[in-house]
Amino acid sequence: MRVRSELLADAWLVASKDLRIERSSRVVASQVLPFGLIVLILFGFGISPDRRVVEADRTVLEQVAPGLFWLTVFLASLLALGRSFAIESADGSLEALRLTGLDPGGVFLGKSLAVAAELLVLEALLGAGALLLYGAPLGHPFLLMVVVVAATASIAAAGTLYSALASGSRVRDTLVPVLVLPALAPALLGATLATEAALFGPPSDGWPWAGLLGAFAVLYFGAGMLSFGLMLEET
Amino acid sequence: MYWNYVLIGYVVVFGGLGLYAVSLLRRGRNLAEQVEPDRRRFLD
Amino acid sequence: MVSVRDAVCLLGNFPALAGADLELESGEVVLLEGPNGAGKSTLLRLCAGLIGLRQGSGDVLGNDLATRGGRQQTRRAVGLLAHHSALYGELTVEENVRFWSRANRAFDADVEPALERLGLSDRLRSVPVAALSAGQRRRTALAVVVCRRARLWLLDEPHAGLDAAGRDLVDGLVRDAAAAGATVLLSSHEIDRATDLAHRVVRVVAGQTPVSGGHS
Amino acid sequence: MSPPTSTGPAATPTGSKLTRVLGSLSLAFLAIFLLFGLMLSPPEVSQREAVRLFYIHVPSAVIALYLAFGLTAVGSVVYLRKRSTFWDLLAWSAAEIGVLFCAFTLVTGMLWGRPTWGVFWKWDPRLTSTAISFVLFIGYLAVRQLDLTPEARSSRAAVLGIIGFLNTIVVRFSVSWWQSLHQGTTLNPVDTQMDGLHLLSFFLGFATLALVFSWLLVHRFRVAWLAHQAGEAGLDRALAERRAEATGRTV
Repeated sequence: MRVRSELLADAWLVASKDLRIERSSRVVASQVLPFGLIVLILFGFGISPDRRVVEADRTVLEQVAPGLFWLTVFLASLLALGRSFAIESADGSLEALRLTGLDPGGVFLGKSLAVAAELLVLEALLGAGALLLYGAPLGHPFLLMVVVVAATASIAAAGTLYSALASGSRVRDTLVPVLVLPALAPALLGATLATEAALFGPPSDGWPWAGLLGAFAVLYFGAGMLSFGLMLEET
Repeated sequence: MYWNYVLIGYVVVFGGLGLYAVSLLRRGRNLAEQVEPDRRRFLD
Repeated sequence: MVSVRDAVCLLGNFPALAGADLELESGEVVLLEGPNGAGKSTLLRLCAGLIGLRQGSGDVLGNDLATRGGRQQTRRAVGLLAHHSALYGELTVEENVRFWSRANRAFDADVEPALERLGLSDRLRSVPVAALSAGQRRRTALAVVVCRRARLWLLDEPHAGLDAAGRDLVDGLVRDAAAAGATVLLSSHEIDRATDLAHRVVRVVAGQTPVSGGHS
Repeated sequence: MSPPTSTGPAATPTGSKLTRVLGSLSLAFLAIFLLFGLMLSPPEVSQREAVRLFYIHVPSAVIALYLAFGLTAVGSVVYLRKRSTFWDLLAWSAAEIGVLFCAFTLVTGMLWGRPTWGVFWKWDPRLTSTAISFVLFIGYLAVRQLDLTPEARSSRAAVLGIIGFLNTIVVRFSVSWWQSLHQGTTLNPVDTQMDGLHLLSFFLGFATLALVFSWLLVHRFRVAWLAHQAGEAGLDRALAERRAEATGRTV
């Protein structure tokens, strides 16, 4: 039990440090959020917002809104992840973290939780934007909440793991999307379909996908906590 | 029309395998010149 | 304390250390001297457990540098002032020192005296590190090292970027640490100053430590 | 362990008795397969002549996704536990050939789809998940080229090799599930009933590609081993130069 609480304490130390940096620099708020917003708007342009599908009497945009929303979050998360590792590589902090007594699993947990927290705020604002712009109804809030949490955890954990994999390299910024996006494909699928079910029903279609998202998040949190030390070990 | 697709497929796959095999043998030959005989374990 | 024999360390494909030896006794202050690119920083990083050995052997504070576990133990035990200060520009001086001292499992109570000792306890404590001068940044990084209360101090160019008062401050810290029983290994281009400070000089040339170079 | 000259003057450095046996078997099977696949096997009821593409499409997919990437995952696990260069290089070799077979799966899948479905691309689970894993393992090959120390490259690639394989399974599963919601029964090669010559040709295709895969794997591994050894020799030279620097002499 002592080991466990130490891990959580380490995670909290790192996460609160990252969030404090965000509070004073506001990079995610002032850059990543507007990026997400513009992507959301441009998707609308790309899809001809008012075209209707006769059978469902829903606009095309309404129908694809869940997918577009999550795709926007995925793209924005790449920037948030880049930022999360840019603050460590700016002045050699990643190496200094190796010199500390911090549990590497805790560092991983802390960094991914900070990213997750930032993403949750981003999703709340983008989600409100999507509801207004795309005009999707809010069907089953509880399922939606579960999906949002599970999908965010998946993105944050997988994203942090792959960012760590590429960290210390000069090509980190270009390599991370190539690794993260295909890896997250099942999460995008699950999040989109579960959100669709949460908005338009029936929710019973969404729960299995929420389960897949949960399992995916657990896989990546486990893998990240086990391997983070290894990836910090050698650079 | 079916045959066109079939033939393209076979040429791409087996031609691709052939090209890759040739490139592997070349790479091996070039590298072998840089390696002393006593370092060539796993080569037979 | 420290015993490195015939160490070969690689930086990528380059043998930065090509057979270096180093013996440090408890309480010693030793200066690494040599031209740029001689391998001083690599030797310090080896002693910090940051890089692996390709050949040779190394023992720091009873930990074997050839093993992962040994290097990990070493990293937790030493205090390294590296080339990079490892400070977060967005956080204030105090926030940085507090974060690193917690991460290093140091005592919170040591933060205040360290800030004071390095002249960071007044206005500067609440200034974001990004707004500091190079010298002030170096002093903040030193405050982090001081908080660690390590038995082995590894200082890579601690005098660089500091004014005369700052350099005196560094010398004072090193003397105090040695007096308290710590061992200090440092590199410096301030040869006269550092030679006065050190009990012994180890010369590093092309990744090696020729025996003839020592004088006291 | 025998000196390289024993493989004969004309032999390539990465060739040996093993590869000669595998190579001849591959060529023999290839000839038989081409005979059956392109000539003896009759057109199938629903796929017509396109069934001939299916003989190489499905084996490439299975070999790439499960055999090659599975081998990468196993090699990665063993590497991380034992730090053995052998398994590290084997994992790398399998991944590279796996990516090649993935590309074949995509090409033959699309060529099969055009006459059968009328379009090059359909969101068929096998094709879609192969495309995703293809990109993921291209990422693996990129990690092998990172500008880090060789140890860091190897251990990070090993982490990716294991997770990438697990992820491949999750992708395959989720894409199938997704497709089962959307489409009822589209023509899927595995569902079609095959008999006699079709089945024989299919197994011949499988055997041929598996043999070619193992022949390539042995050669690729040996190339990787030679490259590793050339790197080590280069380091020894660099070390000697660095040592000579101290005394002011050059080598």
